[in-house]
Amino acid sequence: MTRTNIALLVLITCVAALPLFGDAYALRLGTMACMYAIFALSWNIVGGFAGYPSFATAAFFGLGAYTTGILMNKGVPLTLSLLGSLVLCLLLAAALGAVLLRLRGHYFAIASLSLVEVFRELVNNATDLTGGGMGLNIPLVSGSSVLSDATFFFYAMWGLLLITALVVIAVSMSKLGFGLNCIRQNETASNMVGLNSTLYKAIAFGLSACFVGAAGGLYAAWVHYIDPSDVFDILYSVKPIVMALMGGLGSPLGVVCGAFVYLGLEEVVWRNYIQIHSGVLGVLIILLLLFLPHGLVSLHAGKIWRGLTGRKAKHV
Amino acid sequence: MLAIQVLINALVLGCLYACIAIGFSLVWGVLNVINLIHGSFIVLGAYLAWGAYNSLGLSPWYALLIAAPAFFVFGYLLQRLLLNRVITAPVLVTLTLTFGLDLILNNAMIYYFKADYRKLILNPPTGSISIFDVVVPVDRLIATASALALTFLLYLLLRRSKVGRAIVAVRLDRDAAVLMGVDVKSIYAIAFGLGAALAGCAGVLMALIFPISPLTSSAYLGKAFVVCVLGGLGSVSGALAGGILLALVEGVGSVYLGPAHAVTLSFVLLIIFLVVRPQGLLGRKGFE
Amino acid sequence: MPIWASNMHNGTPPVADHSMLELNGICAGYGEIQVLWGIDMAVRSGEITALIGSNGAGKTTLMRALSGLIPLTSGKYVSEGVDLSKASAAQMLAHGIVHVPEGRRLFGAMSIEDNLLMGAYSRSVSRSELNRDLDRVYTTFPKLRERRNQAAATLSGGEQQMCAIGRGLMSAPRLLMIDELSLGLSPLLVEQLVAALRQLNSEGMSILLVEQDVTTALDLCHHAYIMDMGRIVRTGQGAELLADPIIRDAYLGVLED
Amino acid sequence: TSSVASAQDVIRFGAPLPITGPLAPEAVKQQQGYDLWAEQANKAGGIDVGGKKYKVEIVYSDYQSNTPRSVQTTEQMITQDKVNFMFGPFGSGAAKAASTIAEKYKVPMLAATASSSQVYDQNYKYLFGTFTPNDTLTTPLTQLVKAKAADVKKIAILARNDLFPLAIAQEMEKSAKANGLEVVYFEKYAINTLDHSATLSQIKSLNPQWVFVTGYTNDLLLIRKQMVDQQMKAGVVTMIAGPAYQEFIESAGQSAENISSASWWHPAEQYNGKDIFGTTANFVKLFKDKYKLEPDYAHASAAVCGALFQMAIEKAGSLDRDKVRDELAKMDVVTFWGPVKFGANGQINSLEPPVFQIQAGKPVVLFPDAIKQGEFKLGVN
Amino acid sequence: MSKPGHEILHLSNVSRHFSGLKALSDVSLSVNKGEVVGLIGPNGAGKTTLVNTICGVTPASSGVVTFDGRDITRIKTYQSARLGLSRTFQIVQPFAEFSALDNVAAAALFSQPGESLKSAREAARVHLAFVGLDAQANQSAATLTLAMRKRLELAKALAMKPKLLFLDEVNAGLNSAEVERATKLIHQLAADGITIVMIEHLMKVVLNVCTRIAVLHNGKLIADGAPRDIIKDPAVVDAYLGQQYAQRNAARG
Ligand SMILES: Nc1ncnc2c1ncn2[C@@H]1O[C@H](COP(=O)(O)OP(=O)(O)OP(=O)(O)O)[C@@H](O)[C@H]1O
Ligand SMILES: Nc1ncnc2c1ncn2[C@@H]1O[C@H](COP(=O)(O)OP(=O)(O)OP(=O)(O)O)[C@@H](O)[C@H]1O
Ligand SMILES: [Mg+2]
Ligand SMILES: [Mg+2]
Repeated sequence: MTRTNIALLVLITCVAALPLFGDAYALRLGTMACMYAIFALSWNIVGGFAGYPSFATAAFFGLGAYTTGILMNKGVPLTLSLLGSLVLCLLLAAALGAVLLRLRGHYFAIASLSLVEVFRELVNNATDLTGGGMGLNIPLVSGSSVLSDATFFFYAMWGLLLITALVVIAVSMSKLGFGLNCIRQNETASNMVGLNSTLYKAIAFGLSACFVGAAGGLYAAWVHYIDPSDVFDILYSVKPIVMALMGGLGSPLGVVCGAFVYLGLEEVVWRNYIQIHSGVLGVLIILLLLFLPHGLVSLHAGKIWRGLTGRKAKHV
Repeated sequence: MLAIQVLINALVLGCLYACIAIGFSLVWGVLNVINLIHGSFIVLGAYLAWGAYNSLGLSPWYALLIAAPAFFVFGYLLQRLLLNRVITAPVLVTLTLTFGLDLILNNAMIYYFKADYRKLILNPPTGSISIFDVVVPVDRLIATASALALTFLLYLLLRRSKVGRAIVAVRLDRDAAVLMGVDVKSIYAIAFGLGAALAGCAGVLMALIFPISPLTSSAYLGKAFVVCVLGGLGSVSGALAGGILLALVEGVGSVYLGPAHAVTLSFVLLIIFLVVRPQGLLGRKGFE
Repeated sequence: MPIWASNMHNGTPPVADHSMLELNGICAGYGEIQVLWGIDMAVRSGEITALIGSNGAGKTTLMRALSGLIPLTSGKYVSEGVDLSKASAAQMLAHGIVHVPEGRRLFGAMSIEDNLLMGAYSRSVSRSELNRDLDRVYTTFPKLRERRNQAAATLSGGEQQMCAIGRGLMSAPRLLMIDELSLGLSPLLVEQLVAALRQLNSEGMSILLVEQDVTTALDLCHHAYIMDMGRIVRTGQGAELLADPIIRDAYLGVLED
Repeated sequence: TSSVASAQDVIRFGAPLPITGPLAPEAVKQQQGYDLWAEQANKAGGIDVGGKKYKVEIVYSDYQSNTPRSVQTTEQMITQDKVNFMFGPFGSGAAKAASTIAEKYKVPMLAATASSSQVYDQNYKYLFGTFTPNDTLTTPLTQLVKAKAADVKKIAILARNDLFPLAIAQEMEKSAKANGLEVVYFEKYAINTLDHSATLSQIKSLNPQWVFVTGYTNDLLLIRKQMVDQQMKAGVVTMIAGPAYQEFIESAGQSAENISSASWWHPAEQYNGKDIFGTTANFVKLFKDKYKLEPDYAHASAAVCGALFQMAIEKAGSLDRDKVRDELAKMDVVTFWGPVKFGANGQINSLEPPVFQIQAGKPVVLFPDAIKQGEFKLGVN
Repeated sequence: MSKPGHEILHLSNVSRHFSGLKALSDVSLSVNKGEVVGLIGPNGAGKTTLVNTICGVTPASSGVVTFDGRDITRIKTYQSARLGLSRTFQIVQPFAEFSALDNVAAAALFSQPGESLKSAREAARVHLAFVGLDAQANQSAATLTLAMRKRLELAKALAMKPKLLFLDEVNAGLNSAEVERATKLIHQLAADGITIVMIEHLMKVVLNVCTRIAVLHNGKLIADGAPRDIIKDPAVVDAYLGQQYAQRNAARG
């Protein structure tokens, strides 16, 4: 295992200590942070390793949320419902991936983005099952205190993050990870050396969707009420990408750091600049892109200087 | 009768969609940048028309003459000073950059104009023409005509002019274009400026028809996406074809399936198009 | 009337010993990697000059430096009395120095004709003059006329090479630099190209070419430079080098055709 | 978020608002209502709690029109900003989601803009709302139309696919059917719809005498304009909530004429309240002085929420959340908003919402008879 | 060397169009095990397209391709690679960010089922050494010169343990001495029993290594036979070699 992967696991382990220090609100933030870290890590499988800029995170997040929500309303216990979300997203994404991942670059980005729209409208119009625009209530797991409830969901999300991280690390060291890397660099050549790129991409897309789906399910159980425009919010797709860029594309440690740093920034800005917080966030994103183009992971190396001066080997 | 009415509606609306999409398509096709700020540019253009009409009494036709150069300069500078720094970076970087820019511009508009809706009401109103039972609003007709004119101008520029060819060349192979003596940075800036100018003009025209608010920017952006893919990236005539196709699908879909499904339908169509014919209706094969 | 003379000196052939290029101690490279270590070289007006050397010697790098694609780290680069050491690609082009790069670098989605027109991008000439020049390229490479509206990316390797050279010619160069002239071309086409270059040269155009087929190169050129490890190791007249046993050993091999 | 005065003599209220995002216009209205109340309360020295005066301080935050954020910010206000009481976020969806947090922490929450019964059917103890159920708007409307326009037989209903607009459209469908009208068209439109021309052409071809549309102000403005463009005429055109808002009337101009609507409150009402604002007329005057515009029901509901909290706290004589909650549950009082009494589920059940119509550019109340200002006019061109 | 009846590749009436353009028309060709077939023809004749069609990159519009007795007309690219068909690209296609070593390792890894990354890298070293790139093993492919990338292509193709190897202009851009070295490599491969189809414009190489030559022109097969006969074939001279070449050749005897 590489040093950065070990660092990633250490980082995640440290996060587990949060309930020792924080109140319920801190736990809520922690839960959100874990959730976004799951998104960013998942996105990294298809966006970072395979180089396909996916905007489908929100689609599978929403799908997972609704699957769990509906199952729980039918009396299925939480864990089973989550498993249901996970498996459904895995299979559906793999199937869709086999078709959509024939597209490259921007075209794929748009197709994955439209998935969000299509899923949202489908859920919106399947009123009998999902409540449509009226939203869906998820039964309260009653009887627990505020803090124990918060702690439960925090650890549940954290656990999911840990599993995601382990899977991502395993992928990065495996033949699958190597293959995805090949696909990113040159797909024609990948096929030519005997790599079944359709299969690999489908697996990658499935993997990148299943944990997001499970996180969606957990989220639904946590907030008790979901509606289509909330869980199929395109920002769930955009933010993981910003996080991954901030942290450093392709590096699991980087994207998790990116997620934490981004959420921290967002929280601080949101609290302090009520009227102009999104503008301030925009400024921060731009500054980061301009001055840290290779993400936070580049900080440790001497690359910062290059990043600042923009001096790069020019290859024609 | 209903069928004819829906058809006419779709034709007119399709031209408006094309107008919304064309600058976006240009920037995407040429700079390879998905310009998320496009929707906000359109809204800004609409505010410009609204302001010019309400405070200066300037009719939207004159506002077009102001919007085009003003937005061109704005876009030009934005590209020169900011986007050019990351233009060679991967797709996602430029996308995120425009995302950040959009956050800023949209927030600024909300802050300055507030989020409530405004409406540009021409006095006297232009009304509608009706032939037999088919009705066409005059303002839409005018906007359509202007949209067609703008589209045609852009087409000429790209196809016939040297700058147009340079724009395409830069998009295809930056370094080779340098070898041809093209000043890449300024071509980028010109293309982005053109995109912005088209967005601004589209905004002026939209102000005649749709309520104005910073919040509509995402709806415009969504349409631009779909039209652009349906029609073919960077293709001017494609944008027109894509716009009309989208409007037709939406119109027919909303009559037969209900308006809520019209949107779903358009996105399903989009995905199908992407998978079977990524180059779009009129896009040329071999692109990307 | 010279064919490619749109901006040549009133049709009178330039004085033969006048230097088109004069390089003095040129160094260049990519980032931290230095590739060229002090190149001294002269390309005389109206001559064909060949640059040969083994793979990785730095020929392509030198051409890139000469056309302004990569900056010089040191050295002096003068062309006809004008110092171009710091000039940009556009300035080089304005000076009449045109580079047909290795790997063709065509505009893939553009038609052949648009590619050719791009070659004339930095010239300010009338449309009719452009058409005349286009016609000449098409006469030199009839295949291109046949396919004028086909996207360049879908051309075969050889067709792309023709298009690239055609594009270079459209810039009305005074010095045409061609990297890997015969790469991937059929023998017949190489023959035709060589003839075309001779013709161009006889009309006064200076040519600097990189060519792996040493026999063809030395046969064609007036003057040749041999590069190794980023340095010029030998220079002389083509025929003279062809007879040099050391050269024969290193570059010609024993395969006979 | 806010300047912290000495913590002793301040009561802090949390108000999550959708300051950015699609609901932003609503945030402005709510904030204006809350601010007006806070200003009045503080001008009078503050809220009297067992003889001691407490200043009112409202902590605002932006939940970006995003329901999860509204939940997050509610929790943040309760645990971090230590607010004493909560106002609900805008609309039914967010109020419903955020109320679970208030319930968990046992903080009384007054929702100013949540009408759908689904919000209250969770039987939470700490949630109260000042909007009556949706059918209290549609029933009087239908009856009025039945009474005044006997030839209205066919109705077309077009609703935004969103919690509140959809719920109210469904109520309309029910009450239309109950009153013997034929519903010839009932469809939802997607949230970001940019153009309605095909839908309207279809409705036109069905020749309904009553067109009933729900949506946000921008939707309604757009639909109204396209109706005019399509030269669509109908005996009755009802839009909810558009005509209740001044900005709709202004932007729609001539085309707003004769459009009918119903809402929970109207400035023409004439209540004589026990709350800090007293009469409805006084509230309208104070509001106009401060903001130079005519208040609508959204402004008023926000203000009355503050006034209700004030009354409950003063009556409880304590800041204890449970005591204040009990006072709210027991409340039975007249305010400038109307008589206030909450049902067992927390939703108000004492209001009789007015029906009104735009006539000569002004909203004119048609029902209830007590405050009636004019007669129902037929024909919308 | 060729054993009749031991046919490894067979094309019957293969055609391929690109929207109107007929890049290949009715090409029938067979290759026997152990042969080194030269495929020549003017630029744009359809040579690369032929290889692409056989490997499944641009499947045939009509016609049948069989490999080792198996119909592979509609095969996916990656499947053909696993069957033992490998090729080099005329326009080189490296994994630009990978080191030369990983480039070759990828080929070894994915073409053989059950290969591990570690053993693939070991195998890659051998192949890199074979093409003389061992010194550049850890250099990223983007920084290699064109000639090196060509050799890298060859190493990748070899790492796939091919039965049938297509070489698309591997010698282009090499100088004579290097061509000579490459020729030796090809001889060695042929000696190892790999069947080779090479596309080449350097006639001296073609004549030196090929046991048979097939000539394409405008998508049609215009000649197929022994090298000696082919270079005298007037149709080939006209379309491809040129009169000058023919004269020189004749002069040499
Ligand atoms: N973009 C680059 N970044 C770093 N090093 C490079 C780059 N391009 C080339 N090099 C190195 O520079 C040296 C010279 O390369 P160059 O391409 O100039 O050689 P060449 O003489 O043209 O060879 P060939 O005959 O193969 O074309 C080589 O060692 C090569 O590895
Ligand atoms: N994807 C494509 N779309 C359209 N035309 C194509 C495509 N690929 C190849 N062609 C055309 O098919 C013909 C054959 O091309 P091919 O690349 O096979 O030639 P080739 O024989 O390999 O030539 P060269 O020796 O120059 O490499 C050419 O005219 C080329 O323009
Ligand atoms: Mg070279
Ligand atoms: Mg070829």
